[in-house]
Amino acid sequence: MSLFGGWSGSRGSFFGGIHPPEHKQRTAEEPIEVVPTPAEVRISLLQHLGAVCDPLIKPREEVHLGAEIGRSEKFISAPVHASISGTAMRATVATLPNGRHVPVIPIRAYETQPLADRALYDAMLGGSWPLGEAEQFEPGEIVESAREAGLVGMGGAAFPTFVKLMRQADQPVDTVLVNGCECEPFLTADYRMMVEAPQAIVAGGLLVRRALGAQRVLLCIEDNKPLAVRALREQQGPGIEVVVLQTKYPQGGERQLVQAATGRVMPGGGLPMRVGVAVLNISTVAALAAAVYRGRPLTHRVVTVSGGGIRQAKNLLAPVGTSYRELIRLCGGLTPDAARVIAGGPMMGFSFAADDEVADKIPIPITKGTSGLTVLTRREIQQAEQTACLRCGRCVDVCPMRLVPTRLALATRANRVSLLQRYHIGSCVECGCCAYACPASIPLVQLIRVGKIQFQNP
Amino acid sequence: MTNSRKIRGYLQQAWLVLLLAGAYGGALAGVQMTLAPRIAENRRRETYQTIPQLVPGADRERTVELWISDREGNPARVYRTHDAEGRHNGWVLPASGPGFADDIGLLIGLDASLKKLTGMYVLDQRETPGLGDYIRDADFRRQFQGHAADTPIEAVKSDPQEQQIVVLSGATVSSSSVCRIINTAIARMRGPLLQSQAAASAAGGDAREQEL
Amino acid sequence: MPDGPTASERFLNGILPENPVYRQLLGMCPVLAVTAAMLPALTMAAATAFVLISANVIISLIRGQLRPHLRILVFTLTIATFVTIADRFLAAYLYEMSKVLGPYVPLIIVNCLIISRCEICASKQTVRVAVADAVGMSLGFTLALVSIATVREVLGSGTWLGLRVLPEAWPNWGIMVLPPGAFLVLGLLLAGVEWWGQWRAERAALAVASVSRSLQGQSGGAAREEEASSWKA
Amino acid sequence: MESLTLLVQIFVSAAIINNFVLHYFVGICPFLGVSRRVDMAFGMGCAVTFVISIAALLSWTFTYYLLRPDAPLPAWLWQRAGGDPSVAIDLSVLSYIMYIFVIASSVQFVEMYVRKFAPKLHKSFGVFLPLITTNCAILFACLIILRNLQDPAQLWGPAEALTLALGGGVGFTLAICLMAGIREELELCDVPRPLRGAGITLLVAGILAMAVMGFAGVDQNLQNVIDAFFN
Amino acid sequence: MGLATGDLGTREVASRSGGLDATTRLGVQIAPSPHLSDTWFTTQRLMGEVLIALMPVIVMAVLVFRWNAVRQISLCVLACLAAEAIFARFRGRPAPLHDLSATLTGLILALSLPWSSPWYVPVLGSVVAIGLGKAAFGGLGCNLFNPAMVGRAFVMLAFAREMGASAYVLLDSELSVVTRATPLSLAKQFAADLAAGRVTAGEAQVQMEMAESIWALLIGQLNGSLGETSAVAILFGGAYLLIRRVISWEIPVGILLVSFLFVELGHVFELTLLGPLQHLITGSLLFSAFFIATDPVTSPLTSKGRLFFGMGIGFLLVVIRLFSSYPEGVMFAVLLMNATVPLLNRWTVPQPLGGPVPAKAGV
Repeated sequence: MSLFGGWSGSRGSFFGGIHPPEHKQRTAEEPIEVVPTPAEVRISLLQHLGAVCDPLIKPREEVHLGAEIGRSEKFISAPVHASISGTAMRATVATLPNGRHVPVIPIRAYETQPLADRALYDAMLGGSWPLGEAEQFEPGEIVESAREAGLVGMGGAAFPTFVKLMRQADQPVDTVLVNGCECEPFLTADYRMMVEAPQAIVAGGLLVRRALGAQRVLLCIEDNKPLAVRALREQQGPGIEVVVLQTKYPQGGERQLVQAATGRVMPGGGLPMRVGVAVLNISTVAALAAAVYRGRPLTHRVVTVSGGGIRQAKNLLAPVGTSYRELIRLCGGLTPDAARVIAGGPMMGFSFAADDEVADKIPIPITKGTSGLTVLTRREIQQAEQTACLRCGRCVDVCPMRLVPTRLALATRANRVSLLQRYHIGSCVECGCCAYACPASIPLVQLIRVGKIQFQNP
Repeated sequence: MTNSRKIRGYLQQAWLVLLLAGAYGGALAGVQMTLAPRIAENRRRETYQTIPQLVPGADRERTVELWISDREGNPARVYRTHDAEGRHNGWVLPASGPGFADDIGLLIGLDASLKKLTGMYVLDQRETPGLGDYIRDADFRRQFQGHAADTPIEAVKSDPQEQQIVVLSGATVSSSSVCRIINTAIARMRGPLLQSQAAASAAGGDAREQEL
Repeated sequence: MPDGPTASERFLNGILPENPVYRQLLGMCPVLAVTAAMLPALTMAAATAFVLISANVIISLIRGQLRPHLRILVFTLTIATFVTIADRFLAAYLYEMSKVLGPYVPLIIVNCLIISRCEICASKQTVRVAVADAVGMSLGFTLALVSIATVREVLGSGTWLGLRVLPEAWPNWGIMVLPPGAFLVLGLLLAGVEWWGQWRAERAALAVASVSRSLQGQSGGAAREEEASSWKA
Repeated sequence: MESLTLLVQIFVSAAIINNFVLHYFVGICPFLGVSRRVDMAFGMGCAVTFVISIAALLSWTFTYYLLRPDAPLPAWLWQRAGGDPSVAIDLSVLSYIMYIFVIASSVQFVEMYVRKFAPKLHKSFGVFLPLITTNCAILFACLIILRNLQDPAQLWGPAEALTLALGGGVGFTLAICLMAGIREELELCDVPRPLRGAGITLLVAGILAMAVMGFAGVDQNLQNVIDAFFN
Repeated sequence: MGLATGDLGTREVASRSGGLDATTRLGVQIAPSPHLSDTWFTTQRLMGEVLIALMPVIVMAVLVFRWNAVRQISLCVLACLAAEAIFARFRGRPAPLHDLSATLTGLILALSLPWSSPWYVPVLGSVVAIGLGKAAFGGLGCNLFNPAMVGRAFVMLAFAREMGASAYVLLDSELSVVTRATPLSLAKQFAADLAAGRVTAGEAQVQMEMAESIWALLIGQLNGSLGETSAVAILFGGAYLLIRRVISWEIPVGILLVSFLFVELGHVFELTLLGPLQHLITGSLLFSAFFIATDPVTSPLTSKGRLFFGMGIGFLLVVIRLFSSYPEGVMFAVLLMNATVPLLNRWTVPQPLGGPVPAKAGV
């Protein structure tokens, strides 16, 4: 925490940012545990940004692990696959933690599953991965595999991966960034992946490089994860190298990562492609390797269940569609002082009602983009009393997008749309740094979200 | 033809304005005629009232207003004072200049030979109430009496020497402004006044008669 | 025209309900500049009243002959003439006071109060109404000047109209006779008048509201509950 | 040199210490009315500075040659017409009427000129021009010039008149722009209801007036220093 | 890091209509992200840290001015707290006394007063500071002008005699420190002597140095407002604030740098007898640089803006010290620059990373 921290924008770091307590030690040493097949999974037909899939199966139809159960003809979409073997039920609607109502297909599990426990782990992540064979594939093949496997960004955004892998003649990509920063407190899912399956990640990275025709792959890791750095360094080869970045939230943010790792600055509102960069999460990259080399669609993912409100924090390899309730149950349930259940990390995740009454009626399923489940205790979410804005400028100092959050919040309160424009509301990524740092405990992110709505519908 | 119609059109439109302008002009002329002497008298009285204070022994009624060109050739008003017997005994110079808040207007009394300051009076001021406006006080004004008129006067905080006065506490600017105005005014008028005196005495006649 | 306010209404309006300073924010310049003490304030009020009444009378007399595009010209000419008369008069008979008031007497010419009364009232009404209006407005203006001057003189010098009202030990607040004091006092008095108006309006509204609230109380609660439940989904 | 330092003094005094708005209270109406947006305030300030300069030069000309007690033109005409040369002609009673017409016509003239030759400029501050006629700052500048021309002892030249006007205009612009910024800020604040609008504006003006009082004496000391430097 | 903003929208409207912290069911709360906050650093803590940093200054004030300092400080703090409570009552709100801001205002006001001012000066100053400086704008966070400086300027202009240079000096006092004029008044006087040609530059310089050695200025055995006697005490407090990151470095650096440069310039042209270093450690320059100008509420938001703000104060301060009739100009400079803060904020809106989002791209 240097005195001049606010000014730093050098390589390896970015402007602004905060240093929340990491809380990762609780699960960092917990090996990935395979979830026993749940009795029922509810697979959302919308796991990604883009169009909703149409169901491909009828109620009562029998499906097997990896069978395609939904797809869409729209371009920006990704098919969904059955994550367990069982009987499909009638589609219903579930509300995801982000508030979206989506159609889900419940699948009742068979007694016996083709893959479980260690076998499942080995099939998904274990074993050895071919590191030198990426060049054998045509770029188009890789893209097609990614599309068929239903790959989406697993860092949270859930953007269909194959779109990122397609070469654009006018915007060639020379650098692939594999994002292993995992800057959210508590979460260690990506960390465990890096420690346990570095080969899969490197193999996947090389596939991305092949698909995009890029020169190099940079595996970006924060300097608080030395084990992961070592594991990946052992696998690094020509065209693929590990880059160690400063530990700072939101190092894993796309714009911040691009700036920190390559020194390039993405233009406002533009994609990384504009500066010749592609950014993929390490889990996504590993899933790509599984799709290409082992023909496995994306059906399982690693989820960290942590926080002071969980009895036994764990890293779990869970089928997509497992309910959060199930995950909580597997981790020994909630402690009595659990106060907030959050899908994702505490900085950007969505809190939702996970108490027994609601969860029993409508179990909320995890999706491909769910990286963790954080349960915070009353003490952890404790906030100072909200006071008036002191204009101390801390939010300005920490904003990684160089905005003036307090202005945006005040303008929102006063409903002044012209000010929202002047202070560039459109650039806010809602990373939460400002609200974290605010000594007056003003819900800045919240107000800015409201401001965005005011701005769009003045 | 068209011209005359145009003129008639204008007249139709503007007769009221012209009429009013005429009426108002007349009214103002009347006001000016009636009140101008009175206003001039007010101004004169304001100055003349203080003359006995400024030049000891001066007779208010025998004071003469003169216009003399200053050092740079601009006309300036001065008062030549006489005692009860009609002997020339001093000069009064009106002067003004910037003070703390606004212009300060002063009257400066000098002896007949222009060697000594005999008094100072504040005509106009808008200095800080309770602070700078104490320049009007007799105590402050008395300090100026008796200083030589050929060297500048300055304001000091304490221990006044020759040609020095003590500033009002807390109102340095007002006090030094007064000094500055006095110095400037004397510097501007001393030469011309001495010249006119010399001319008058050379002519041997009564200066008063000449100037009138 | 007969529908407009009557002469007596206009007279009363000017004093408080449409007070030129507190309600219409007109003629602020002299209100701030000459209110360091009561005497100049009263003199200024009298001068303004003289100009306002005279101008209103003249404009009202010639209102039938006014051409729209020459209207403002006539107003300005009239006002400037009367201001000149007032200015000379003060210089002749109240010389000391005219020196204190300085440029603020001629500035009456551009006092928006006068031209707005000529425009709004005098150019459309009979002489009687115009005079009543002008007198009312003048009284309102005087009231404003006097109120501010009272505060400033009492706090700033411990006197009122030159008479000592506070004990000799009173430390004079010099700032009150300085420009900042003028702004602060007018600002606070303005807020006071505003607060009084709001308080009265609220009290009037309260009587109406208490009836309707007793009727609507229940349904309002139900609506809130409904709203809350709709978000639960 | 002396005249130049006098100009410096006049300018600094009019722009800051004896600021037209914050010290002499002239131009309060636009100060309260137009100071809601910074860009509008700046436009108004520019328009006032422009008009005040023109009006000052014009009224100086009229006053010097026509209206002051010893003005040359009326005396010359009077004598040409065969009047008694010992009778002093004093037209100063007409000064106020003259000024108000000078101001009104210079506003008209400026508006016509700007509309014709600088339409872009007209777009940005043309709307303020008609409002300026009743801005007392301009008449006030004319009156100050009159005061300094009535006393033959310190006759102002056109340069002094123009400097006063520019200083006054700059000071007005400064005050109104600061106030506009503050008022924009206050819209985001929870100002007590009775104070909203004119009340808080006046209080802020009071604080600003306190702040500029701290500069009292700067104009003269600056003048002294420059004088001393050149001597 | 991606966001489904459209979805957030409906939820946020929902939670907004039900208050910002939405629903609580069976002990599990739903609230918008982020779910963590820096609980160490709060408004109260911010003010508390400044209070801690003020301790050395207060101790020095009490050591030098004895019970005079105790009297001024307690009067100001009590009056500020009372005023805060009363004005909060006017608006029917609970008095926010525990946020310590009123206490801080009272302390800073007290430390900027001369030791001799009669009781009504601190009391009226406090009431004006809280009433006009803070409550009129809508309370803490809305005050555009530094409340303590508003109060100080008000009493300065209201009671010119009780606050002027003569208020600092009492020749036959038991406190030896108050028998001499304040360093800045002395400097003005010597400068006048020099300008009048009564002394040569060298003599004046010697006189000045005799009167106030740099050592005395640093340690603080000399006359002045309560809080400005010891430069070392202020530097300690300032360093504490900087290290704890309570204040940003831009404002003190801006003030000190610019005033140093301009005083040096003035010194070269013999406008002032004190050298730049002496100017920095006399009067309330240091105190304002660390404690007054850095008030977060009344200084700009962005770091560029803060730098300009500091530089502006430094410049105006030197102008007032060298040219105006006041020996010290901190409060006027601070108030004037406070007025420019909205404009500075407007002009220093930073460009977002990578430039603003083009209008077509949407939010």
